[in-house]
Amino acid sequence: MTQILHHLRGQFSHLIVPAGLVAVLLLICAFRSPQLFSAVGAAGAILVSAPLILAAMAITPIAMAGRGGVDLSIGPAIGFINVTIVTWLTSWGFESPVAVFVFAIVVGCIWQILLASMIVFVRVSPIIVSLAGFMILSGVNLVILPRPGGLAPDWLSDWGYGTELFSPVLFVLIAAFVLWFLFQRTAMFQHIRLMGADEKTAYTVGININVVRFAAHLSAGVLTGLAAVCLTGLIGSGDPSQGNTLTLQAITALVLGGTSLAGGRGGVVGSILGAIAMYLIFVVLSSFDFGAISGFMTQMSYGLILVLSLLLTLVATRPKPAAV
Amino acid sequence: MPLVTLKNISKNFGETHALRGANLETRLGEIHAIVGENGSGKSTMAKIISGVIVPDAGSVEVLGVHPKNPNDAIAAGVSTIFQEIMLAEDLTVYENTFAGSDSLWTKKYSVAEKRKITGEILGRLVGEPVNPDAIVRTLPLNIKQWIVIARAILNRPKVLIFDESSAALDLEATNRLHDEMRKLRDDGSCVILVTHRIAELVKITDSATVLRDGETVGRLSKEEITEENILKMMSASSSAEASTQARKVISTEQKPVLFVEGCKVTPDAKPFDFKVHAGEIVGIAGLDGAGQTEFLRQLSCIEAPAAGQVMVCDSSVETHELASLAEAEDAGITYVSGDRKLEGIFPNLSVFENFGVALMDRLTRRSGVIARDLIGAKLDVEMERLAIKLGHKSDKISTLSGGNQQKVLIARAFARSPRVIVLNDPARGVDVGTKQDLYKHLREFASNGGAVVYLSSEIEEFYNFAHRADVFVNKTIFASFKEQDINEDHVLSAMFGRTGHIEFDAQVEATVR
Amino acid sequence: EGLDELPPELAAAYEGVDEGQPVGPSKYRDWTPRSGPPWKIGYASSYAGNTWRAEGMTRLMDVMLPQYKEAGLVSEVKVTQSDLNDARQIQQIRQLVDEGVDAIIICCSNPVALNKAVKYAYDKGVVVFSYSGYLTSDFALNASSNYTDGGYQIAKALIEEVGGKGNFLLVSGIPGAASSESFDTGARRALEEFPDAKLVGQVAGNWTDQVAQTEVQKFLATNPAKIDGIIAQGSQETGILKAVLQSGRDVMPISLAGSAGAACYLKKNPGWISHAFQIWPPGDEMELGFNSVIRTLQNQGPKVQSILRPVYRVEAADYVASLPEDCSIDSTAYIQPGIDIWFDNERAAGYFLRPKDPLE
Amino acid sequence: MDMQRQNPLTAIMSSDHKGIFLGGALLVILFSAGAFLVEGFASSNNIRSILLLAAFLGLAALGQTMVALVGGLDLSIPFVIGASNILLAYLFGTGIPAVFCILIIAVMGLGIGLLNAVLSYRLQGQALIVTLGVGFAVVGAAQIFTTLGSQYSGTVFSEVPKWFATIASINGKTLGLPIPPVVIIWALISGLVVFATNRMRRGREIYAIGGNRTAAARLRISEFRVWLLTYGVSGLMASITGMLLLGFSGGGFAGVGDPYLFTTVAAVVVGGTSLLGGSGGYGATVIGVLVLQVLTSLLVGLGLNYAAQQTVFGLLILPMVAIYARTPHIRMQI
Ligand SMILES: Nc1ncnc2c1ncn2[C@@H]1O[C@H](COP(=O)(O)OP(=O)(O)OP(=O)(O)O)[C@@H](O)[C@H]1O
Ligand SMILES: Nc1ncnc2c1ncn2[C@@H]1O[C@H](COP(=O)(O)OP(=O)(O)OP(=O)(O)O)[C@@H](O)[C@H]1O
Ligand SMILES: [Mg+2]
Ligand SMILES: [Mg+2]
Repeated sequence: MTQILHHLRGQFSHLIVPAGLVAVLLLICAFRSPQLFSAVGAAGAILVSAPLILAAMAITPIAMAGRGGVDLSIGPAIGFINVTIVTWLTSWGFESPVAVFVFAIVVGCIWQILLASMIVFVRVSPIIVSLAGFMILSGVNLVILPRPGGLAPDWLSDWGYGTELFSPVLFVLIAAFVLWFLFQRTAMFQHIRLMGADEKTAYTVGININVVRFAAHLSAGVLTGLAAVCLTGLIGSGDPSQGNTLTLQAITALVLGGTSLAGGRGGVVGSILGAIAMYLIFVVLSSFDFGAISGFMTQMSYGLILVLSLLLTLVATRPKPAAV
Repeated sequence: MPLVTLKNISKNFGETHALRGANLETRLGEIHAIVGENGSGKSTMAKIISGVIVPDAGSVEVLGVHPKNPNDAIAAGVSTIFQEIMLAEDLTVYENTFAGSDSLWTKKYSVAEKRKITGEILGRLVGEPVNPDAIVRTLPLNIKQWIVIARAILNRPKVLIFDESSAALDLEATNRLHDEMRKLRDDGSCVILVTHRIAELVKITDSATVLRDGETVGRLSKEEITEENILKMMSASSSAEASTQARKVISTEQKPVLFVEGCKVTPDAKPFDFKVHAGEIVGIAGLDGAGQTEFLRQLSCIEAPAAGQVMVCDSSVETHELASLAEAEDAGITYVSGDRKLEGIFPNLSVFENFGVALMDRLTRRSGVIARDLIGAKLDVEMERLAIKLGHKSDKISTLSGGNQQKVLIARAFARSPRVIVLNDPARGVDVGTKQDLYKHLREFASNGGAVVYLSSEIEEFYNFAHRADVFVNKTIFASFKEQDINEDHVLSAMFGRTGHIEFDAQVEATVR
Repeated sequence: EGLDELPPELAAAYEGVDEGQPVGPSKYRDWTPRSGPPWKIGYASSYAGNTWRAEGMTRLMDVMLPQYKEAGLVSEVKVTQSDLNDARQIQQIRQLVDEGVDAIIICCSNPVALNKAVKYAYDKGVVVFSYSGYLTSDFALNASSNYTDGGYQIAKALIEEVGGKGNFLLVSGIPGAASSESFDTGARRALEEFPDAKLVGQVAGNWTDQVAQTEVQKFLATNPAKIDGIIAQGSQETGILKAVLQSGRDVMPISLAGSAGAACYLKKNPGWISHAFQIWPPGDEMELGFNSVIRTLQNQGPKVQSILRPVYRVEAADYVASLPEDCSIDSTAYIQPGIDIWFDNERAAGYFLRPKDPLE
Repeated sequence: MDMQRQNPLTAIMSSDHKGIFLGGALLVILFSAGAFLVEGFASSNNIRSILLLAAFLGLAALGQTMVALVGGLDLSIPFVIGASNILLAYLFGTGIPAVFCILIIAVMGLGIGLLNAVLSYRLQGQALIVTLGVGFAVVGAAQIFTTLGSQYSGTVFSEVPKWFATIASINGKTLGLPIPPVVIIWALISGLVVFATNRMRRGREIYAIGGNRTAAARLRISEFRVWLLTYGVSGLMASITGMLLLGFSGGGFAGVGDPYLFTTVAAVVVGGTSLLGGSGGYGATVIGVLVLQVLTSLLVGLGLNYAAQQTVFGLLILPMVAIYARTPHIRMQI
């Protein structure tokens, strides 16, 4: 029994800080911003935080797959799907939900396949591939849609109203969680973990690591597509640069969620908690009125909270074992 | 019908010819050894059989297939334990044991099964229970080695390759490993063994292939496998002049250079004293986990002992405490790690840099500029002395064979001109010729007034070499033998905590009488 | 309804308005807030960090707020800032609504992304007013100059100033922000009218002198061709001027629209350019927006979705008159026409169905 | 086992320095293409402006290179640049002698770097986000500081001393030569840094830590000290860049650093320094900086806008890195 407890603690110790952070922030919200706990408030929260939650989920399997893989291109990739939905897809006359979802997911997957191919076949390190991807797509997005505009299909932009708790956004999120949960139970998921923890071991025990890396990227691609649909629903239009800001936010959520960019620790639950924590940080900060210095105050407090939570992670997770 | 046939294999790494027209043939139900000097191509050959490396020329047939990647080989029934221990350190023991046992999408075993089987098999191999949920990073090297072995034998392979798998194991564990090998052989598998432990070879192999500079120089049958034969074939020049060089007699009247009194390796261990004199070579032995590794680290001030203080005596009068690694280094105590990959080499740097980095603190001009010429000169000397084989000094150290990397590390330690050199199993993975070079070198060092503390997992290493051997049992020095008493019987029974038939006075006077 | 009800001289200001800007009848023609006065007002700003926004903030916090508090109309103004992040601005708007503000002022954002948040506010009885840049939502109100016309007039006057031909550089604001895009649309329209006027480049100055300076410097350094004039959105002409001075080129005409630094150069070099424009004096624009919000809350009934004020052109001598002799090119102040010219009660009355002075 | 004498070309291609050679070759090609395609490209004015902008990027990327050598990334660089920029402008306005103002900001930059070091030393693997958090906090605090009690909001104007502006302005002259002093300063610093990292003890320690921290610890190389050194240099160089940018533009603006977030990383990567630590160096980054800057100038000259430039940068990184910094095949790593 104690062994199982110990095992559980080992498995979930990285979640202590993000879960604690979310709990503390919720508590502050209960005083500062109680509307959050109404159905409408919650609906708004889900609506606004969904793109970030999904983006943070999307980069998790890639981070897990090792080689220091941080997908810097996630933001522009979401932006790319967003601008192409409102420009290309609508101009082709495809506006049905099926078309939009299929398009978003397929484009997300194609992009991730491109990244994975560069990593696997050209053997450029993942962070560099994704940096290049970040630059390429942020340029391409501006070429496709030089300024914010365009209109999302009506059914999609209606999501942005967000007063119903059981909204399509919630269902997309639930679908993503369920998909992830199922994926986590496959052998493939174990292979991704193994490859991320030690690629040489995975290779020598006969796992086809190339296929595994593609699988990690494909799962990221699906989530990228879902994130893009939710972002499009939120802003009801296309915006070539909104996606870009998601990159750093998603990585921050990932790290706040206890995933180490150095590999070996973390998971998608942490990323989700991290994303929720980031949303709540902004809710709490917006509940104060800092007047003329409001933006700067937010920026500074946000930075301080980031550093503090990371320091807490250090305290909460076991100290690193002495090197042999 | 041969199981593994390698014909005329050549493999180049850049300008290095690792194998040139090498051959190998093994059959069912035999234990076959591949022997050769460091860098002679043994591991390369093992990797070719396991599909990791595809040769540039020649034909490979393993169990009827031509493996192009590990998967081909594994599917055909090959399991390999590589020289480097392949483990995902951040995952659990059972995940590592069952790594690769599931197919790409579907699972073959449930987690419960995996944990249960892991517990059973490791319990049997290690000889004590191992928690299947432990994170591998927290385990000692020998357990890690066993996990890899467990993984390899899990699926009852037809061809099983051990590339220096006993190097991290102690004597008793090696015997258990040999039992496993024999069992596999008797079940009709073929075991291919790469080892530098000649005794091991003589004891359990049925046939052997000898490599020299990437070429097969011969195949020996069971009767032909003798130390003499193997050594003769391995190197062109016979370097195996068993050295019976006279050693200096150590005067114990003198103050020891390095000593600890009332040392406790762990808080609940029995305290003991330890000293080493100038000119003395002290061997350290013990079974895995008996505390000798920790002791070595404490002696060289990498960690502090649980009790007791490491003392150094400079210029034979003043003694003072050593409190940190820096102080130990300043006092001339140098540690050579047994884990080359983790705490030895800088894989991204050249051989020159790997060597020079240890000398930067003394061979740096007042301006802060490193004296590369002086370092280069030192390296030349050490390369000559230890017969380090390499292309250019500017080549990355990671392109050297394991044994040669080890030699660079030892050279690095000597170059610091220490007073005491503490070595943690330095000959692990080093070929016989080089071992002799190393002993010679250490003996010279000792006769010039240096002191040597030498941990080894092979008792044979101490014969004709150490002035004294201290045997650890249960985190304390259980027995201490002076040089004429060092032999397999004594040391081995002491390692198991038996006093045997020799009289000795445990811990009363733990130095040479 | 709507535009037709405006007095003709006000309706004229809608000439050439940005296609995206809604000018239909407003949804607030007969609308009362959920409570008050005093009202609580939210200010959801998208960006801070340039002198223009700072100047607007100063007018709001130091001049208007005390006035309106005194009059018992406003209890507090709460400011949030989203750093050009739409999702965050949406969250802040919704949060302000949930916290019970009666009206929300928005500045210079993406014209489409906030629409559903605006609808959310409207349904909860909160009016959303965008100043200096419009929102496309039917439930939002907008108050500013006609920036497309501003861009058109400013560009046209500059091209004419250099003889109707030559190479021109366009310095935009923040790409994607409504007012910036409106201006550029107008400026391009003017350029099309002069076949010999060539647009050789466009850079984004983010309405921030330092950004504009860096961008223009980079442009001038890598474009050896002669530049005959720089068409610039306001609040950055000082930076542009400095870039030109640094480049060592002769100073070509640069459109002036309110920055005191560049105006000072004009004062010291009379004849450099013959006129200037006012399209977005920061304090006055803020006051225009705030004043309109209060009127709407007072059930004065705005006639049209967008309250558009005509562009204001000043002759050089008048423009620099208020500057002291020892003015500095480094000044960050603004020359503003003042609310009496910009949006006095008389002018305001034309846009509302039941006008009265809000402070009375 | 046989080692033949290598011919010079293969020696270069197999050495650690091949990135520098290839980058240098690319630089020559790009420059020739520019001179051929864009009128006035090879003019002294254009070269001067390329060098000037390269100097800013180069100075900012110095710290990024050092940090990358130990396997980290310093995301606080753009924020420290911005904070130093507005704070220096603010200090100039207070009447404190200019030299002191500069010293104060330099010390502040160094301090932030050291803080980054202390925090990320314990939080390795999270260094990316630690530095981002520190960056946000610093720039937020700096803006609050300059905003409170003044009309400024993220921007500060004040009289920049003439001599200071000359250092970083395009018309600046060095000893009568028509080269902005900051370019010369950058060249000197580059030479010094390249020498120090290759030939001096503290420099080699960075590589040792980047290669194998445990092994380095056994050789008494203090990882913490190396961390302090690299992040400290990074903070200091970022603040110096921020101050020079004030000289360049004449007005303080917290956002001046923003373009340096990904471009410093891009310069490091294009140069050929691995982001995983242990290999590469500042010499490579200098080449990377020049390549990026010459390319920008070429693209601007060809009439490409910012968006297209970004795309071309991205497209350039991949083949560059693919040529000289490919990860060895997994087979070769076993
Ligand atoms: N990946 C590689 N890249 C470059 N050279 C290599 C590589 N692997 C092996 N070599 C070289 O090939 C030769 C044979 O190496 P191999 O590892 O097979 O030797 P070995 O017989 O196993 O030696 P040891 O007893 O030291 O383990 C050596 O000279 C080594 O330096
Ligand atoms: N990296 C590590 N992290 C945590 N614990 C460790 C580590 N290395 C060793 N230990 C612990 O220290 C103890 C001794 O380990 P080790 O096997 O090195 O002992 P030893 O007496 O030196 O054995 P050997 O005969 O192999 O040299 C073990 O119980 C192990 O749990
Ligand atoms: Mg080997
Ligand atoms: Mg051991």
